[in-house]
Amino acid sequence: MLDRALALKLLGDMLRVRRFEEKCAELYSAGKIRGFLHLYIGEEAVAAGAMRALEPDDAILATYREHGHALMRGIPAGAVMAEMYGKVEGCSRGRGGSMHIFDARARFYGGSAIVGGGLPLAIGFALADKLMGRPRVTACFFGEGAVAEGEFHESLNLASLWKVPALFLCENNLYAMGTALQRSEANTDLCEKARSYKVAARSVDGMDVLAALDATEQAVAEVRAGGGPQFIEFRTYRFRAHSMFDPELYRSKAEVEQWKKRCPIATFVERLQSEGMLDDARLAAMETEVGDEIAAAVAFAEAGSWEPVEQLTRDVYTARAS
Amino acid sequence: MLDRALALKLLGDMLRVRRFEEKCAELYSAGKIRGFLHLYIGEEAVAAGAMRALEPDDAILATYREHGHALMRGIPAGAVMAEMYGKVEGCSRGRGGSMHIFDARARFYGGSAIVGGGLPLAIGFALADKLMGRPRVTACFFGEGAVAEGEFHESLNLASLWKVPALFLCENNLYAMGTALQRSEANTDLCEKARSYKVAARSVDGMDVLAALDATEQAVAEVRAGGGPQFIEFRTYRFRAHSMFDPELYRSKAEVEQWKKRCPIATFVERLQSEGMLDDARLAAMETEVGDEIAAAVAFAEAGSWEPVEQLTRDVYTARAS
Amino acid sequence: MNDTTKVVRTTYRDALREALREAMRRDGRVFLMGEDVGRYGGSYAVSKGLLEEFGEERIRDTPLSESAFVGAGIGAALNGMLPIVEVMTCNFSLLALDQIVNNAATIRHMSGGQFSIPLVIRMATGAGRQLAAQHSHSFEGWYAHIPGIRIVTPATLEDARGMLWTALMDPDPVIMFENALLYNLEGELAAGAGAVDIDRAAVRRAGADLTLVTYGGSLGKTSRAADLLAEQGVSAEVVDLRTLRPLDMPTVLGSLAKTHRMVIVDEGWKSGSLAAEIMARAMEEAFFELDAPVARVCSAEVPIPYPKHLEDAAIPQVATIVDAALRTVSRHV
Amino acid sequence: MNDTTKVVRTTYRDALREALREAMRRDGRVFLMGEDVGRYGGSYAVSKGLLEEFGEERIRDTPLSESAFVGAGIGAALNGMLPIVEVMTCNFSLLALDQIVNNAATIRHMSGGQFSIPLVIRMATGAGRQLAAQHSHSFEGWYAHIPGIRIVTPATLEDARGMLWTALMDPDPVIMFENALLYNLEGELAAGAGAVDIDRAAVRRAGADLTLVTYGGSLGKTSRAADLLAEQGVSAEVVDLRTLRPLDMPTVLGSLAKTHRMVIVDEGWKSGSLAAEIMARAMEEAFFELDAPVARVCSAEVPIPYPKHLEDAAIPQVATIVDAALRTVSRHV
Ligand SMILES: Cc1ncc(C[n+]2csc(CCOP(=O)(O)OP(=O)(O)O)c2C)c(N)n1
Ligand SMILES: Cc1ncc(C[n+]2csc(CCOP(=O)(O)OP(=O)(O)O)c2C)c(N)n1
Ligand SMILES: [Mg+2]
Ligand SMILES: [Mg+2]
Repeated sequence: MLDRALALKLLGDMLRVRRFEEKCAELYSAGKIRGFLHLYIGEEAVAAGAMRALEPDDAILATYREHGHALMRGIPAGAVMAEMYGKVEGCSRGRGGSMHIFDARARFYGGSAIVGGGLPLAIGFALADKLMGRPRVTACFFGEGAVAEGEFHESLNLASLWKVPALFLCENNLYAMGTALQRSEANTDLCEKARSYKVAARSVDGMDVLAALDATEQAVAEVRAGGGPQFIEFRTYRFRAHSMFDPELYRSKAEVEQWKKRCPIATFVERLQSEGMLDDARLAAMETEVGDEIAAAVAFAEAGSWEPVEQLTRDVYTARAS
Repeated sequence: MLDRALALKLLGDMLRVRRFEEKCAELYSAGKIRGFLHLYIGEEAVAAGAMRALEPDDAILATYREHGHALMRGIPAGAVMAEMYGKVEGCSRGRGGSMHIFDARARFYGGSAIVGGGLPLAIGFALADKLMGRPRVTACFFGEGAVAEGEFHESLNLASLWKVPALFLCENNLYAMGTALQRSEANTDLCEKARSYKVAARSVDGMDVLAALDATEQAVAEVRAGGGPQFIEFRTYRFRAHSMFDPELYRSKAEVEQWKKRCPIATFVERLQSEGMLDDARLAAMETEVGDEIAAAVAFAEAGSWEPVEQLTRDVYTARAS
Repeated sequence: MNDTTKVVRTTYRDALREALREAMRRDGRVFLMGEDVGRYGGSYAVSKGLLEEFGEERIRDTPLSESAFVGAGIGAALNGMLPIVEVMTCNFSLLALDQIVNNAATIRHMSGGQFSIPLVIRMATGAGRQLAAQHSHSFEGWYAHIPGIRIVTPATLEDARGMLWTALMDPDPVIMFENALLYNLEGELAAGAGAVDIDRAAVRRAGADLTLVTYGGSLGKTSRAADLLAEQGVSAEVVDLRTLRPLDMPTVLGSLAKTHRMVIVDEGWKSGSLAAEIMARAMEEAFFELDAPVARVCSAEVPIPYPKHLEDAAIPQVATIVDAALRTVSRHV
Repeated sequence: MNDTTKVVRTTYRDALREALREAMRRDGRVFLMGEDVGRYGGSYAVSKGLLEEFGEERIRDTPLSESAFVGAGIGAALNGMLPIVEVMTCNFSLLALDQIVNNAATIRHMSGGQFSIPLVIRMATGAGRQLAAQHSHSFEGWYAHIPGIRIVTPATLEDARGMLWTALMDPDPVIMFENALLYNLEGELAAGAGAVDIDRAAVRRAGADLTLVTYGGSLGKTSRAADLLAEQGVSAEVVDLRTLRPLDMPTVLGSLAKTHRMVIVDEGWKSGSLAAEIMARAMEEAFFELDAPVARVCSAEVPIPYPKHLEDAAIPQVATIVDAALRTVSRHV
């Protein structure tokens, strides 16, 4: 039986991310956010489900498409938005921008813009916990495009060989920029690939937040029980362009429309409504709450300050005591 | 039915390599050969079998443990020995030494001392042939240690995705320096790993030259027929240390002795003798012939010349016409 | 017959595309491979339309496997092709550096001169678009440390149009760094523009009081600085290195022999920059020509930050070039 | 209490091992990982015996996966450990360069100073053992281009013994380059030798006529050159940089202010060498102190060849250092 409180939380998570990112797109057009901006719209169920299965002590590593993960991990929307603006009040002091969200308190370790570059780090995180006997999990998100990189191979092998508590969360949205999975992988069965390293693997519908949650909970339990690394493939889709510069020549409008019918938010709303867990008033209230939070985040970012130019070279190295 | 002429050829190949390398070890102690020297002793059946299945037009890429491959590919022993000495008459002009045997005529493209570094090249070689419609095969030798490198992963995927005529020849001698396979691979079934890229794979006894030949012939036939890449695991063993500096702390003498009983040369000699294909006189004649060849090679190398120091920077770039 | 009088308006991006198209048409051994060069049209739209014209065998999308596809380019070049490999940006090229240094740059010498590697690797470089620390490197000067490869840095439409073919005809590997801010550069180009030499630096503007040496994305800023300096009565000669390895020192030193003062503008991080190398060469080869110490304007020693004002502060700007030039002309031995 | 009077005979290799052992004993967060550090005993036998003492969790053999295990070191450091990662030789470190540049060197700044990466990466470097083009690189100067990492190059027994702990206590990533020819270096070391600073260069020999600046594997050759120069009446001061990034320029310039002449000895390839950077700094910061152009003795611009005579010709030698020094003292402004 679906727990109503949990369901509404998951819906709320997804809504926050969706509206936050829609606002980001708007702010990008307005020139407030610059650089590359990669939206997660369409994929919200993955992080919403996965993140709920993790504990505050666990470590998270993500990619450049990580605003949603950051929000759902509990980094305040204002700090994330200020980061997008490049303000000092941003969670990375404004230095990182959209692609480099970091937050020590949330144990959110980026925000990595080198495809596959977070995977080796994840092995080290998990190894440290194992060596120290800490019952933590390291969760590493990455796209299916990263599977072709040597880092994927080396990292999965190491994780398995050393049985470290790492959770590999592969967001398979079928495209790496304009390259479809079948053009990047000779074997498109990603779970089979993971299993070739003797890493337990499961594939799940990434458009279904409950499925995502359930799969992650199971995998986390295995990892925490000391069973070594686990791999989950989330089958999902991004509704928007890869970044703000992408003319989307590589896929058809019809394909996108087809997937949009499976919008993780709309379908979940429908389901909750049909199960009588959600009415229009409640949904409207949620939207209002989210809208308020985002408005406050934007106001926070707008009111933020620019790092003085004199501080440019601060934190390249740790300041010496002497 | 075993063809006697072929069998004697294969035996001769193995003998040449064995005696050549024994001589190298001696010359190393005498200070004539310097740098790193990696002997192939114990593994001769692999290259002897594999090389016979390839045509002159095919391309070969090998590792730093490649003297045997070079000899069996038809590079004159004198040119290989002179290379070990560092003389201009060496097949790489003396510039490469033991780890970097190259020979354009033999289509022998190294001699690569970065583990896994030859694999990406092999994809390009094979792709070129495919694009040009040339019915050639590119054969790439590497050790089981290379399987852990990202280059293995990226290359096998590319080869399979693009169906290029590449032949992956994995010499599994159970150790990468002092690291046993089970300490480097979570999954020690290398064929299963290859198959995870949808590359057809077979495993064969690398101490049996006929098995090595047979497996390679089958694989080459598949590749040449346009079936895309093939992978062969040769289960073999090196009788000597990794290089001349290795105290061999990582394996027991008993294990080495056990494997030596399966010496590819001794067992093949026995078989040929028991099948009446080889008598002591013939074997002695072969040894004499090989001994003469090696003596001539050493004499050739000894008589060779040192490249003038003035030519040090020659061939860093192609000389400009003007 | 090239008509050298008619000119067309074009962009750096289009000039690069024209060069690619010409190379593909001219020689069946040429092919282009890299991430998203085909269906996506190239991450900077340089190869847009080429897939339709040449097909997917020759405009070859690759998986995210920088080491393997760069290595494959080397192998294909060794096996008779003229490959053009696009690494999306130089930031990602570190993943392929082993192949570049240990194979591409090395095989010719190490094999005693038996093999040529007529490979061209193209990559975008440079900061200025608020892409932050992992997407803003300027590695061209760093790559120039490696013997065995040539480094070219087209800064003009002519060079965007002309360097590729020359580089492809070169028997050795050439890496072409395209500053991403230049792709939209617009201007006029001779209708018949074609291959250009890649051996010589170019004096882009003559001057008498000091020499400004630069290349690639900094040429525009340096030229604007020269304009401002002219307004202040300082006549700056602008040298565009064009090729960072091997360096055309005769041209640089020729200019220095005239002006006796020099400032180098280089978007690389200061320590260990290409600018340092040119200063070292000036020290070695023209010390007694110098009327003032050679100065440099480089990037701050910091991973490039995201916010515009910090990014601007991190990399060379017209104002900092002018400052350095004025300080240099005001010093005396 | 350290007994600083008693001395023991030891080698560079043993001093490194002692430093590893001390670090492992001192702090449970320390562990060593790399290819063949355990069962094989380390490819240069540096870690021999440590597996037996500390077990395989803390003396951790890795597969051939440079990118992953270096990245794992970064991750472990971010997660509270003090990892020591051994990359067998710097030649193979190119495979891990993305992790080093884009993660280790960058995360602190890019995250606004939230995270420290107290990681030490050790690697062997240098030519001289006839290992040819793919095993003879000297990349330490090249690495020194990267902001965010520290580069140390122990050249003495004291530094082999003492730099590791200081580096581990440093909150930022430190790469330690061990010239492979030094492992067998024998000499006396204070019995109680321990941690040493890694911020300052050291004047290894005082002199008046010129400054010889060097580091790592070239210190011995440079010192021998100074001996020969002394026989010829030239008094050379020898500065051992010790740390290549950040450079301790005050020490270098202090020596230069005394001698007014300088030669830099650096096994890196000449173009874009660390030596170039020091020449640039001299140009910028001490131009008017110079009585002669600063000179450098670097490696020839060539993949290092196998034969001894060619290898010798490719890298700095005592005779070439003496030559450069004599030329430098004979020049006048
Ligand atoms: C090593 C590397 N190569 C190329 C890029 C450029 N790039 C950025 S995102 C991307 C696609 C990645 O696809 P995927 O891993 O599936 O993640 P998605 O964007 O679909 O979430 C590419 C090619 C990069 N950032 N890093
Ligand atoms: C990238 C890289 N890392 C490390 C080394 C050092 N090294 C040389 S050979 C070797 C072992 C390779 O083992 P394997 O691939 O099984 O080949 P084998 O020596 O057994 O023939 C190692 C670690 C290297 N040459 N290249
Ligand atoms: Mg994707
Ligand atoms: Mg092996």
